[in-house]
Amino acid sequence: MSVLFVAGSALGAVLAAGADAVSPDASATAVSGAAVRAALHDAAASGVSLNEYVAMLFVFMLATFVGLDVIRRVSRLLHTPLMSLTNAISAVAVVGSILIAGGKHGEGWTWINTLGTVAIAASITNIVSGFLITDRMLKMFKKREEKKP
Amino acid sequence: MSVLFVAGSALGAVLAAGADAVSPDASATAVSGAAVRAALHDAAASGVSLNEYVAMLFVFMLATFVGLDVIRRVSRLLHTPLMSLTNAISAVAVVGSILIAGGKHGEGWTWINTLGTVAIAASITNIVSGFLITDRMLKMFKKREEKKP
Amino acid sequence: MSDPVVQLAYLVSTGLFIFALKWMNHPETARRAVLSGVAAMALAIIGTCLSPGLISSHFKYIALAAIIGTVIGVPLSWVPLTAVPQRTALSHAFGGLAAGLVGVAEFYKQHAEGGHALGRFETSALCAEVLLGFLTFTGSLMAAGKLQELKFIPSRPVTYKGQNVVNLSLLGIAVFCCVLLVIDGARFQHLFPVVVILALLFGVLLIIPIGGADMPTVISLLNSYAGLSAVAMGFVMGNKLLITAGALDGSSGLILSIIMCKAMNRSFANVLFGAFGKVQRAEAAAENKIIRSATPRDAAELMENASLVVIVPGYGMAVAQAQHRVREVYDQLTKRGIRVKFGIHPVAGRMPGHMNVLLAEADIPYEDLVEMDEINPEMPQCDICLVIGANDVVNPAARDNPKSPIYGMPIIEADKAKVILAVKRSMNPGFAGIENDLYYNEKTLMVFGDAKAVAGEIAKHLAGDSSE
Amino acid sequence: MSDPVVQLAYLVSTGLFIFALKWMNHPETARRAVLSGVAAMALAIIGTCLSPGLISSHFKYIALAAIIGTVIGVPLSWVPLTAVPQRTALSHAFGGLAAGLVGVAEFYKQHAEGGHALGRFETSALCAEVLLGFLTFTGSLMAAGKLQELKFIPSRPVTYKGQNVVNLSLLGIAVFCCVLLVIDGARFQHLFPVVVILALLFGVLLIIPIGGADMPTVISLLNSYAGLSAVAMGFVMGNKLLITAGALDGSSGLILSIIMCKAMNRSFANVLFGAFGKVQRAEAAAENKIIRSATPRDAAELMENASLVVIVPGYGMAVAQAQHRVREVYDQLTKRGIRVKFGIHPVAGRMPGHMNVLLAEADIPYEDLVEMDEINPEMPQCDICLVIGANDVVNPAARDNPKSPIYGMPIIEADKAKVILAVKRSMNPGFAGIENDLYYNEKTLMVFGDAKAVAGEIAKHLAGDSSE
Ligand SMILES: NC(=O)c1ccc[n+]([C@@H]2O[C@H](COP(=O)([O-])OP(=O)(O)OC[C@H]3O[C@@H](n4cnc5c(N)ncnc54)[C@H](OP(=O)(O)O)[C@@H]3O)[C@@H](O)[C@H]2O)c1
Ligand SMILES: NC(=O)c1ccc[n+]([C@@H]2O[C@H](COP(=O)([O-])OP(=O)(O)OC[C@H]3O[C@@H](n4cnc5c(N)ncnc54)[C@H](OP(=O)(O)O)[C@@H]3O)[C@@H](O)[C@H]2O)c1
Repeated sequence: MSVLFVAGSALGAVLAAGADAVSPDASATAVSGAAVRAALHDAAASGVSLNEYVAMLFVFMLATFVGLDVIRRVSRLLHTPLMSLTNAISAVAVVGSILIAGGKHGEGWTWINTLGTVAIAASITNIVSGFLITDRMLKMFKKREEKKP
Repeated sequence: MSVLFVAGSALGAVLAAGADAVSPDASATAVSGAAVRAALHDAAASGVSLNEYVAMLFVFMLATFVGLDVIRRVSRLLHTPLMSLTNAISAVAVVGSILIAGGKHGEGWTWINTLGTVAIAASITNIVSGFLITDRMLKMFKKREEKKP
Repeated sequence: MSDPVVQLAYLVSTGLFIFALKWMNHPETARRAVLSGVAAMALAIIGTCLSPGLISSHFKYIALAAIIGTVIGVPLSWVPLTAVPQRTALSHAFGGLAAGLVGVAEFYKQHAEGGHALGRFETSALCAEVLLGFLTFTGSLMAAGKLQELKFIPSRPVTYKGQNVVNLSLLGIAVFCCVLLVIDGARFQHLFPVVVILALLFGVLLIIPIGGADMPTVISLLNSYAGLSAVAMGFVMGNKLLITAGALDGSSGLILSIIMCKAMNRSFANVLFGAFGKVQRAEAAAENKIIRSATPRDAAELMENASLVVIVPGYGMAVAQAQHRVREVYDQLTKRGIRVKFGIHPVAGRMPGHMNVLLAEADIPYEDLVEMDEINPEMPQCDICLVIGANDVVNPAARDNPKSPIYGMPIIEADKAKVILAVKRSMNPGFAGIENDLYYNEKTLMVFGDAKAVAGEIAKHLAGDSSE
Repeated sequence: MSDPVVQLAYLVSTGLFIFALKWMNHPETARRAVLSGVAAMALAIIGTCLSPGLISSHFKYIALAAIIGTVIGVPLSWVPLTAVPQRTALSHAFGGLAAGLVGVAEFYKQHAEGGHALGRFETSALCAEVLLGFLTFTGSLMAAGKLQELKFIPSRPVTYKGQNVVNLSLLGIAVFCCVLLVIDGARFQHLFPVVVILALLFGVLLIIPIGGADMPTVISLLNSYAGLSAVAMGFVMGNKLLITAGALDGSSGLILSIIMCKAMNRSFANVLFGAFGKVQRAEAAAENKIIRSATPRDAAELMENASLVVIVPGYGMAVAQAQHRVREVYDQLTKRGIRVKFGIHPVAGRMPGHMNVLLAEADIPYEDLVEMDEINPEMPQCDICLVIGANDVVNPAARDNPKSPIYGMPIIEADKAKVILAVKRSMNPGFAGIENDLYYNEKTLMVFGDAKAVAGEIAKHLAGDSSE
């Protein structure tokens, strides 16, 4: 199931990257920039947005490699706190929420801003409770006390 | 020494990224694109080239994490073949060499193309000899034969 | 000027997140991990607030939202350790909601003033974000409800004929709508709410057929989805911090659920569609075999003469909150120079690492919490194996009986010890709903009763004897 | 159309490179690693050739260059295993040259037709690329020369007063020129050749003070630089494949040199500026202690009666190419049911993993190649420890004598064995140039002679005895 999802979304992303290279906005940039851009840069990338997408796919792939490696080496002792820590980390979505809530989407405050604000509240809940409970659990893990000198 | 180099080049890159944001070409792109670009995109990035540089730094950082992790777990048995394998991998410089050798840098064939061609020859030497000798060494590593059935 | 600063903040933040997870590889560096995570998050938030294009008059609402979040979040972190799975699930629900709402906002923003049409790449990512986000939202709420044993959410699996077909076709319709949206976002705009509703519905339907006890695996999977929806958000916004942090989170959820599945010797498909813990419950307890039982006083006397005692805790210890009494037993025994170790099975209890947290809470030094693979070779030298509220994780059928539903699941080999003391309330089966031959083993003595009460009495007898 | 294809090829290629290194974690998957690496490289090259903007009439020259590279590369892969360090160094020289030349081309391209001025970010990266590339070029050539013991390159360290000051100021000037180039590339254009020349010079001067035997560490470091110059090239060209592959390479070189330094208990600074292996050579062989020696026949007889034999090979085995004779000894002993293990020190020989490759060449199964940390606990049970051409790696002074220059370096504890047989040609010291008390130990018997000859004779005696 999850494999299905991962594969599906990766595939979708790649296909989309391909399709986008011929979509209006990408080719427009490429054309207007073509005159001034060096042969080297043309050779390396035909459109700025394509380059952006590729960069994101690279970042995603590398981050997944890092993630799988790093998590596999987390101590088994700490799997419960790990769950709450990553739970807190997944609340980076707060970044997107702030950009939505603080952005300009029409005259003054719009319902889009409201959505962003609700998302902020939800994310901050996650962050606060996630980090606090992780720390609370980790505090409990103690080494054997050396009583005798 | 190497630490010096690494730190130096990283610092240089970061500073350059900062400096570039106010350099002519970057701000030009930002200005010409500003009208059509959404608030979201403006919020996330003030110039396309800045975004590009950031992407490259992300890729570099993540790749270094992956590299250090992966190499640390290479079997000690195989450190000699590892040296020749990474030696071959470092010859990806061939990619840059081809782009130089095959690119257009004036009328017809120029001395720049010649440089690229020499670089190709050097890289391909590396690739061919590196992979071949690695395989030759690895072929020698055998498990204990199970003679009795 | 401020934009390179923002990007730099994101870069450093990403590095700190990675270090946070790296430092979780040992209890000694783990608290640094939290610090690093907090610093990373703080940098991410501050960086974002400095982004150009934000309207300063909106900051008061942002601050208000942050305050509300904090006010809800702080008490949520006070839950008792037994409620940690529910809390995590609830928290994922919030995460999914946030991702989903941001997705909706982004979709409608393109038609608002200053909005620009999303490209195909962004639209596909946005669809993934919304699907995963809302699915995680309702799915996690359901999971939390099942774990909390709320009355209106049946915690047993609810199945009906053709269930998988219905679920998969719902998902299919949602994906089809997404494809249309990618092809022409403006024309098929009205399909967007359909996608949202289907995602919400699918989340509920996905969880309904899964038993309450399988929730930990499901929660881990939902964690992975929450991470992936952050990745998708990153793709839409062109934000590499979101992509990296999301990917870290996605891998974590995936690996934890794989670990759980492996330790239970089951597949993902079996967890998600198997309606486990329903059918097999029936077949338990058939023949009449001989059971030997003992009192806590007998147990204490046996243990006094041991030189190596291995305690194998399980779900029962968690339910009974017996860890502090177990700690007393541990103290009494070590005081007499008896070596005491804990044998920790990876899926003992109801979430990964469950026993470790409980025992750490009771101040047992973590050096004495020994993993399954390391304790098993020592079991033949073990004089007394005290099984407290564990059942499936010590069931020898998993090793010996190819017909058993849990055959192939790795176990702690309690039956190799010289004497086994099993503390539980009855002869009822555990999570997997199957008979456990360990209890009929001639080396086994059953000590019936609540884990907390029994452990308390054993400790008292040990203490009494020593003061005699 | 072709550009997304190129980028996709690069993405897949990056993944394959990572898998290549991952699969090096075990000999069983290692050949898959090479395959994966080759596939990655092929994809990278094909992808690049499909890039838009390349002029098709230039392809014939590209092909020609590729053919020339292949013609040089194939014989280079046939070198004997003893020459592997030189080959690697030579190969790094090629790599550095390629990176440097591409850098030069890119710099002058900006003034050529169709060229566009490089930004500051690109210029800094370009300077790093050129510096690292050319420094690696000449440095690696020097290293290869020292290892090959070419006459015109002194393999002993060449030092003079103020050497480090001279080197560092050269580097300082080069970096200063780079800074000027970054500030205004057009105005300071004429400084670019200066940077190139300084880099070439610096490479030579950096290696001159380092002794031939320290070359393996230096080579690893140069490997790291070659990787970093590829990273820099990636930054200039905006090519993520170059960045990733370069970073992988850079980390590999760094980690290998750290491992070597740790195993020698020395710092980077000591290797690069220490002029090691020069000063200490003088102090060797002072007192007159008693030496017991034995013939190969004695050695064979002793070994026949052993039940566990540990063979500790060192640089001498490599020089003498004795591995095949050692294999015969191994065969004879195992035939008699004697357990034979090899104790492999991480820096035995002259490059990391040196002994493993040699013994693998002689068909010793890799399960019998035991790492230092694993063999040491077994040494007290070892009946005979056969030290073949190893010296520093078994020197007990590293453990016992705080005044020794190698104090703190981890060793294989050969002196814990019941009997030690040491095969070498004389009482001369090894790489570190210091006396080895192991040879004067009363349990030690010296078997003087060339390692190949002695091992051959031992094997012959063992074989002769068994056929009697
Ligand atoms: N840890 C995870 O991540 C995870 C995730 C998913 C599934 N699981 C599954 O959960 C199971 C865990 O195994 P386990 O051995 O820990 O637990 P278990 O097999 O569920 O057995 C728990 C035992 O504790 C006893 N018990 C319950 N309340 C008690 C109390 N108050 N005092 C004393 N005893 C009490 C019960 O017997 P009585 O009723 O007779 O007292 C029961 O037999 C495995 O099957 C595993 O696959 C674990
Ligand atoms: N492996 C690496 O990566 C690496 C890198 C840098 C430095 N090093 C250094 O290299 C050293 C390696 O230690 P090691 O014990 O392997 O070697 P070693 O200490 O250099 O000793 C080698 C010994 O082999 C003997 N020998 C030479 N030729 C011989 C022949 N033909 N037949 C028999 N014996 C012969 C020599 O004695 P005779 O002359 O009396 O025969 C010498 O004492 C360490 O000091 C290490 O720090 C290693």
